[in-house]
Amino acid sequence: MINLFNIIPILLQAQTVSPSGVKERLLEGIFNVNINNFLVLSGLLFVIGVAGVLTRRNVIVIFMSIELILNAVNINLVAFSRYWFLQSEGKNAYMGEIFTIFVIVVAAAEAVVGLGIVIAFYRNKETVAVDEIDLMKW
Amino acid sequence: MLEYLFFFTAPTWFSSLPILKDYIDPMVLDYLVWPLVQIGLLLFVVLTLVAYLTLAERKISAWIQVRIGPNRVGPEGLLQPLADGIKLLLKEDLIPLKADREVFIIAPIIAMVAALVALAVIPWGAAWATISNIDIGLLFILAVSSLGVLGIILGGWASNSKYSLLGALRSAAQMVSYEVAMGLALIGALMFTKTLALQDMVITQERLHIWNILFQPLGFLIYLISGIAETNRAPFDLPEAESELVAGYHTEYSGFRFSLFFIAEYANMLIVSAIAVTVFLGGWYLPGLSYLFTPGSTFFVLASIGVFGLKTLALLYLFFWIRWSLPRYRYDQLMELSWKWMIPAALANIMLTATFLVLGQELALIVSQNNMLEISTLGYVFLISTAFIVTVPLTWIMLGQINKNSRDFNLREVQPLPMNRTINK
Amino acid sequence: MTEITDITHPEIDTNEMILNMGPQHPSTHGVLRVALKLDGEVVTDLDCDIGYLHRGVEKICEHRNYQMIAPYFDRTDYIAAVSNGLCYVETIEKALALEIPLRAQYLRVILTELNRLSSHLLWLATHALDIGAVTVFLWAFREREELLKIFENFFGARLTCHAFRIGGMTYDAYDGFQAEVKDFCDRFPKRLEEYETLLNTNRIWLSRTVGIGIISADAAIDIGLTGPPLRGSGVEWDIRKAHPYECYADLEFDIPYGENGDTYDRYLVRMEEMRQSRRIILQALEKLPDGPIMAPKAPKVVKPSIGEYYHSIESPKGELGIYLVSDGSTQPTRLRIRPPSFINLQALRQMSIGHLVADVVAIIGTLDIVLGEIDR
Amino acid sequence: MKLVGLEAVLFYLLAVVAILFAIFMITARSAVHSALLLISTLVATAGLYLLVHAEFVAGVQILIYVGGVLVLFIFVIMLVNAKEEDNKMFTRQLLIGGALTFFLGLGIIAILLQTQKGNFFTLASPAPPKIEQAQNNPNLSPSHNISQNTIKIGQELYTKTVLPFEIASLVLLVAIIGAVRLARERKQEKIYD
Amino acid sequence: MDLIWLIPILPLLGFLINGLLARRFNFSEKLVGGVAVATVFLAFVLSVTAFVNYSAWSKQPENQAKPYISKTLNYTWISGGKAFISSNTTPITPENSLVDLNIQWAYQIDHLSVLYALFVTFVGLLIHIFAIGYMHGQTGFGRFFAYLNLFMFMMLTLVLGSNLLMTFVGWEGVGLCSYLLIGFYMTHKEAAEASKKAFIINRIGDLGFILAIIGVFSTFGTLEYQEIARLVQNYPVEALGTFGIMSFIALGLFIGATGKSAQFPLYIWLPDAMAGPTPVSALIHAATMVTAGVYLLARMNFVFQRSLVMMLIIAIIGSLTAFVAATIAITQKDIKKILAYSTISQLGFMFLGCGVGAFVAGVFHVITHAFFKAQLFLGAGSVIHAMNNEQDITRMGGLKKYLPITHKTMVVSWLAICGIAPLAGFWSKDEILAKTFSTTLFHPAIGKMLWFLGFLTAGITAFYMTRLMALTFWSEQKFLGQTASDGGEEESNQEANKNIDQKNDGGSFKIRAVTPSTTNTEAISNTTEATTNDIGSFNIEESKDKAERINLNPPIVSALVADPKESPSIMTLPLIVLAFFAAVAGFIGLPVGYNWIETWLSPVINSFTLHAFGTVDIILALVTMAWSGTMAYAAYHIYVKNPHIAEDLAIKLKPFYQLSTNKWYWDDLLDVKLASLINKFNDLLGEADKHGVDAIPNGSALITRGVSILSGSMDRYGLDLLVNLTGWFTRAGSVLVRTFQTGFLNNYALVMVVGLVLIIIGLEYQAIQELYSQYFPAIPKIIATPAPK
Repeated sequence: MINLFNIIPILLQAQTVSPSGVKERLLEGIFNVNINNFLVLSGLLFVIGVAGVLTRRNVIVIFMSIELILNAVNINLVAFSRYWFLQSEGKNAYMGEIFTIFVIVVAAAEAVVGLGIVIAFYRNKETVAVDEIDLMKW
Repeated sequence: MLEYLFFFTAPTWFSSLPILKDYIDPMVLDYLVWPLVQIGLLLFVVLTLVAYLTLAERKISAWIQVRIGPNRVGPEGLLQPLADGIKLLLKEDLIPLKADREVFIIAPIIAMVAALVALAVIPWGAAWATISNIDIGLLFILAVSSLGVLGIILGGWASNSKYSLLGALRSAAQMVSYEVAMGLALIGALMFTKTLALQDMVITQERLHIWNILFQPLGFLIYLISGIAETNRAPFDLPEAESELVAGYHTEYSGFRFSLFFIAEYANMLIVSAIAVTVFLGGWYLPGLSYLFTPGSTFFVLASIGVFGLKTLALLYLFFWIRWSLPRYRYDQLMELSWKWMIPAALANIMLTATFLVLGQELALIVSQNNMLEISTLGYVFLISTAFIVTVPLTWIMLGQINKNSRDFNLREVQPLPMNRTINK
Repeated sequence: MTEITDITHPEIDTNEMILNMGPQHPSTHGVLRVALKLDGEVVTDLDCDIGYLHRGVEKICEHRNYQMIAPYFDRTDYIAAVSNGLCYVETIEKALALEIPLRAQYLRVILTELNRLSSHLLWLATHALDIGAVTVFLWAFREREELLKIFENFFGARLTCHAFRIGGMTYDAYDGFQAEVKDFCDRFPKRLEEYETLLNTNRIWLSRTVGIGIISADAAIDIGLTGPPLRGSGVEWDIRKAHPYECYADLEFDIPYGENGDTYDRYLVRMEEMRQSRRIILQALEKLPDGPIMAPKAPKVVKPSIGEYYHSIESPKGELGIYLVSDGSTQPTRLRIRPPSFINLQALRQMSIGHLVADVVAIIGTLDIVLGEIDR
Repeated sequence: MKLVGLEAVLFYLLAVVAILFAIFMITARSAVHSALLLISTLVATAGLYLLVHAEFVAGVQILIYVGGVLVLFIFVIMLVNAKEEDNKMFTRQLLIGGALTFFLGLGIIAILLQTQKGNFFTLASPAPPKIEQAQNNPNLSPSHNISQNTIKIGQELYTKTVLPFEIASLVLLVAIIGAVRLARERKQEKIYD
Repeated sequence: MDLIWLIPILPLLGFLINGLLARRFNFSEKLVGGVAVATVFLAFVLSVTAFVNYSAWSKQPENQAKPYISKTLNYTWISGGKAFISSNTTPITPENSLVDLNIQWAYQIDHLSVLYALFVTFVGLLIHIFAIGYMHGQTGFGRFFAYLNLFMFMMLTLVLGSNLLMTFVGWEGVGLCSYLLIGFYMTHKEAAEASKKAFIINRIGDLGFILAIIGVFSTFGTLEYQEIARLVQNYPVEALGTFGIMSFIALGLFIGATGKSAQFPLYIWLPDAMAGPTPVSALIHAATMVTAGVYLLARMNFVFQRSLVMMLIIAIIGSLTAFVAATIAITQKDIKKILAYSTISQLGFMFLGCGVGAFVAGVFHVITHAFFKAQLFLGAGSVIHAMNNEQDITRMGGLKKYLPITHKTMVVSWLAICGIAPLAGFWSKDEILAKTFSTTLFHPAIGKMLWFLGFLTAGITAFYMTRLMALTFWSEQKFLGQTASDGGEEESNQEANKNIDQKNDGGSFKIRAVTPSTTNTEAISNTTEATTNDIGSFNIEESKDKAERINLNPPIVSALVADPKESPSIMTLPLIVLAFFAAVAGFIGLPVGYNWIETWLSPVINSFTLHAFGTVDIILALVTMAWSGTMAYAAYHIYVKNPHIAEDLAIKLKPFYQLSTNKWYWDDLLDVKLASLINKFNDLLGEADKHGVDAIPNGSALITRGVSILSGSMDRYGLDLLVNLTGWFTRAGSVLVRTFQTGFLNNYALVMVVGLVLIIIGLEYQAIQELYSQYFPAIPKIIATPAPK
């Protein structure tokens, strides 16, 4: 009988031997989805977030980029949480996830206050572009 | 991941269907075919149901308003939903010139998807009649339904129309506010079921031989009111108040996109009712049902689906009834109702429920172990009587005191009009 | 059209938004455009833009014979056509100093009061609809339908009812008219109670109407409000009592008046007025004498003597007055209508400022305006 | 921790979606589009959380992040009525920022790949612990077993980390009050003062 | 018995109800009082049941001498992770010195704390009832009872806490409540300052307590009493002359106890604390809070017993305090101040008892003292109430016939405090004295000396208490018709003057009797001589009105009433009950036969002066009693029979009299003398500066002037160039730096990212180099030295 679910694993479980060069290492990483892949993903999202902060003019979009950075961190935390769950047989396994929840909470608080400032600012200056916000007072 | 999404394997009669058994691997049957069959069946039933809910609403409103209602298309107007559907499909699909095209297109889809995804975890019946019974069932539904507001808000914004934007902003504020009260209202019941998984909630109620509404009358009331507000139904239909905002967020929508919003609204009603039934009214559990059929048997499951459906339909009828008999709240009153009444009441409900639970444990009427409650007969009496005699009046009095100075809910005493009987100038 | 003035303090910067309500809007009761100046959802200022339905009735009247003018009045306040017709006819009769027979008077009273009922029912329907109570709308239309059937039998028309002539009436009541009206009046109180069960103590209805659109008695008099809006503010002013016309002096009825001048009081006033109208109708039916329906001295060619005449009646909306300048010819030199809706509408701004958009809807409803009358 | 089979496919699907939408997000011209794309990224991330059996976090992510924070963002965007940005392409900022982030990315990837060479990630993964069997009820499907993730997180959250939890609540409270104070209009202040 | 957690929580509930809701919903006084009394009453009932249950429970063999820890409301309050401690076993290894810093929030009862809980709730209950009558009609009624209830909660937490930190919470809490309640009349300057004083002086003690807690933790690795009691067995007794860790802990604890129990150097706050309402004085500053120090001593007796030095210090300080406070009390005029000093003196007795190792006797005295002192305070309150807020006993007299119940009950307590057998005070005080006399801890001579001091104090106590009773109740009636300004003796101290000044501040009127319906004609004639007759009476009425209206001020106007009325029954009832207990409470600690309290407390406190009761004790007791009786009679003779003797004596013994009225100059020393000393020292320094040191600069100035001419020219042409150059560089540099401060957010973020990149490159250069060198050969390779393992 055909088991649809076994085809893909077979395809993906092609192990490379002795990862010595960069290419091999990359290949090995790609075919074994482990914590490293999560970390790379998280790193990429982080970098994208940083790029957003650096290049955008709209304060709100900058805020969103910061949320993206925090989200990248969260991926890290959750991945490590799972990793430790398996490594330590369940001891302290949920701390990463709990920390993630705290990060989300703090992100929410940050967004609330930040957006409050944006609204207050917009009411005075009618703009949300950072390059027009260059004075400490108005 | 898949085994987490689909916890339920196919019933034995399904796996033993001759055609399937011979040609398909049992694992594929369990994880792929059966869920797909379930999903397909559910979507078909729910969408048909939604369509007929519109008909039901028109018929019921007609009865309430001493009219006849649709009666031309098909026998007794039974084909009316079909005709409506065809009409909506064939209508011209307008996108305003200044609208944000992408968002305009995607908004109704978000609303619709958010409404339909939530159907996945609702326990429609015992055993195999549920697609998925996940650990975070209730949280999942709250999360997904919080996505629904995105559809509305984006649709309103993308239309680039003042009425739409106002409607969208109103509805966003309204849904966000009432979501708080709704979530809090459920917590009281969670203290009794001790799980977020919806099927397990029903099982708990079955095990305790009770409907949670008896423990949680206040929670149910708050949930129902918040649920009505959450689905933007009268008397909370501010986002689409036709006397003020024409049609609110979907003013600029027409044709099929409009019908997506429409279906989402009715599907949301269905979900709210289903959750109310699951959490407060015992889900598919009916006392005595297990005497009629063997638990777990196919007939039992079918009967449980029927019970669940009847309960849900009864609540849906309540929705219609309320809509056609009450006037509409004003916007600030609506917010006031949420923040000054519903949320404090829900908080008080949580506090009092917790107090009585702890008290019950102290008095050895209730035993809590292994994430389960064991309640003695006296415990039932204690919990139910405190819920009705203490929690409801106490909350009422407290809120009355707190909101003593509230502007809108302290109406002057209504006096009979004075009459002039003598004047004759 | 008045200029939208800035009533907010100049030092406060707010995000203002101009919202155009109408001219095509479900709750403006016709083609009325209300320009709302909003701060959030709070109305800081508003302006009414009228004239979308202007037909120049007053001007047309200057070029018509007195008999030819009468039907135009059915089309000003088309909801209360009978009252309008009555007002015109009485003005001319006053100018001619005509005495009309008693039976005609009683029939006129019955018909105008029935018309008042019909108008108030329509008001109730739309007012409730504006506030969101859809069912009341259809229930009120059920009763209105019965009334319209009577009208159709009597006048041959449902909306533009026209049966009054200068000097009396064109035709007498049809057979069974009294029985039908009696029948309706017997059924009516129960129906009224039904509406009141649905609304009177409904918390939502109360919170939408109590304290909304308050106007004090002084302010109401200053603006010139008449009818239920005036009585809702506590002024006991009803032309039927103050300057009785027709046979109102012989009939017993009360004038309800409010205390707080808010929407809820106006609602109660109108509901009570419906009861009082029913009382009048029953009395009139009882007293209805036999006799001619047309004054024998009624002239064929109407030529009022030179002078200025003013006559007003209590229409369902308020004081409906006609100011007539006659030069002795068969056509009026000037005919000016004092439409109650037009003047009542002036209170909208004062009532609405500080309230929310949703309240504006309720307030328009409570003013009970008809655009045909406002624009003329 | 190793994901194989369909899980691996799902991982790559979600990861690609997350990264692509993140890139689209920072390049979108309209703020509303940015928000929408960010929502997509966050939902994809929630999917990733599901993949590593962090169901509760996934739910919270959608409930709070998407349903709460992002709705707030969109709300504010609509309030301030942000115009579309005229992206001055190749401004100095864009150039420097792009170059820097490029280097940052290279650095991070280098670190990650370098550490992979050591034995940090090649520890043998023991079999995942058995999920507890639920109560034996004929009305549940025979293979019914349910993750204990929420229960465990709840237990840890209210025992070990109860102090941070309370602090987080306080932070939220302060944030709410602060935001209300910040966003209140002067006229409202006048009314309430 | 598991409901003991409710004992403190119930008053907390009362506090929450009264504190949060009373004002908002305008609770009636009955409701407020009812809530407060009901919660305390329930707590009392629970204490009784806990007492009964616990005595049964602890008799079971497996529970012998163990405290019962409540399972409800028991959780890890502070979980601090791992911490190193110095050691709790002799061989110090990393394993046994690493402990979990987990501090429980748990309520426990054992023999000591249940006893404390019993009398705290009981006395508290009675005082609550009394306060309903006393505080009637004052604003802040709800606030007052909320504070009282909060105090009860804190006191019970202090007593029932299972570890030092919980005790500390209660400790600080009662301090807070004391502060709040002393300053209850917050618009009254004196009260506000007294509350501040009490608070600040208590902080000195608290510092010691905190240090002791830290010491205990770093030594034993736990704060649970049970654990400490177990672990302390590993430590040797530190003999006289050695000062080890036990002594340090004991010193810290003792400093804490000194502050709270108003012992010698730190006692000055307690007399001032009498500015609070009288029930507060009775509850907090006589019966319960101030005995917390003794509780701490008894609770940690195992630690104290391991440091003989500290025992000696405690004994000495205790006896000194007792003596000094008693001598001060002789000459005081304010009825509450006398009682305050008496309290200090009695606390000194308790400390003395603890110091000589008789902890049981100390605790015993705490209990008896609680009854009779609370009774005395409440009696005083009743008197003050009747006298319309007059507190000066020299203006009272002859109240016996007006206040029969108050008088009778106070007589009982008077006898008790004087140590007349068989009332309560006799048993406890004489037990302390007997234990002191025969102590074996120190050299016998020390014990004898301490005993003698205590013996003297006992007599003085009898003297001043008799004086108080005499001047208040028995002597000639003095209050009728007297004006405030000419009342009192010529040598009235500053306090009294201040009072009078304040009274005269109000409206420059003379206070006089309002109703002439008295028999004392002399008084009336005095009154009529007084000027502004009508205005005076008017002003009194007005000021009464005002006082009622504002009511936050204690009505400072003491309109000397002609006809003092006995207090209402709600106030006299507690008096009677307390008097009863003041009479009989001593029987729980009979030295002969069955000494119940010693037996009861033996699992908690193992006193090591197990001195058998003998004839010496009987003789001592008889001597003490005779001495007290003599002194009492002397006082009676002086103040009732021949009032002129008092003035004669005051003149004759002027130095002693001065010493006493001025409170041994201790306050002055702190407040005035110390400050003036510092000022004088400053002046001295200033003089020295002006005359001695200034000569040097004057001389050098001449030289400088000469040199400056020389250097000026050099400066102008040489150094200015350098300065200008610096300026120029700065300006040039600022052009560069200024460009960085653009004010643009992105630029700042950019700098952050630059830093991030640099950090990554710096930290992981090798990794980057290795990975990218094949693509970018230009990346230089750094050979890192491998880190030593």
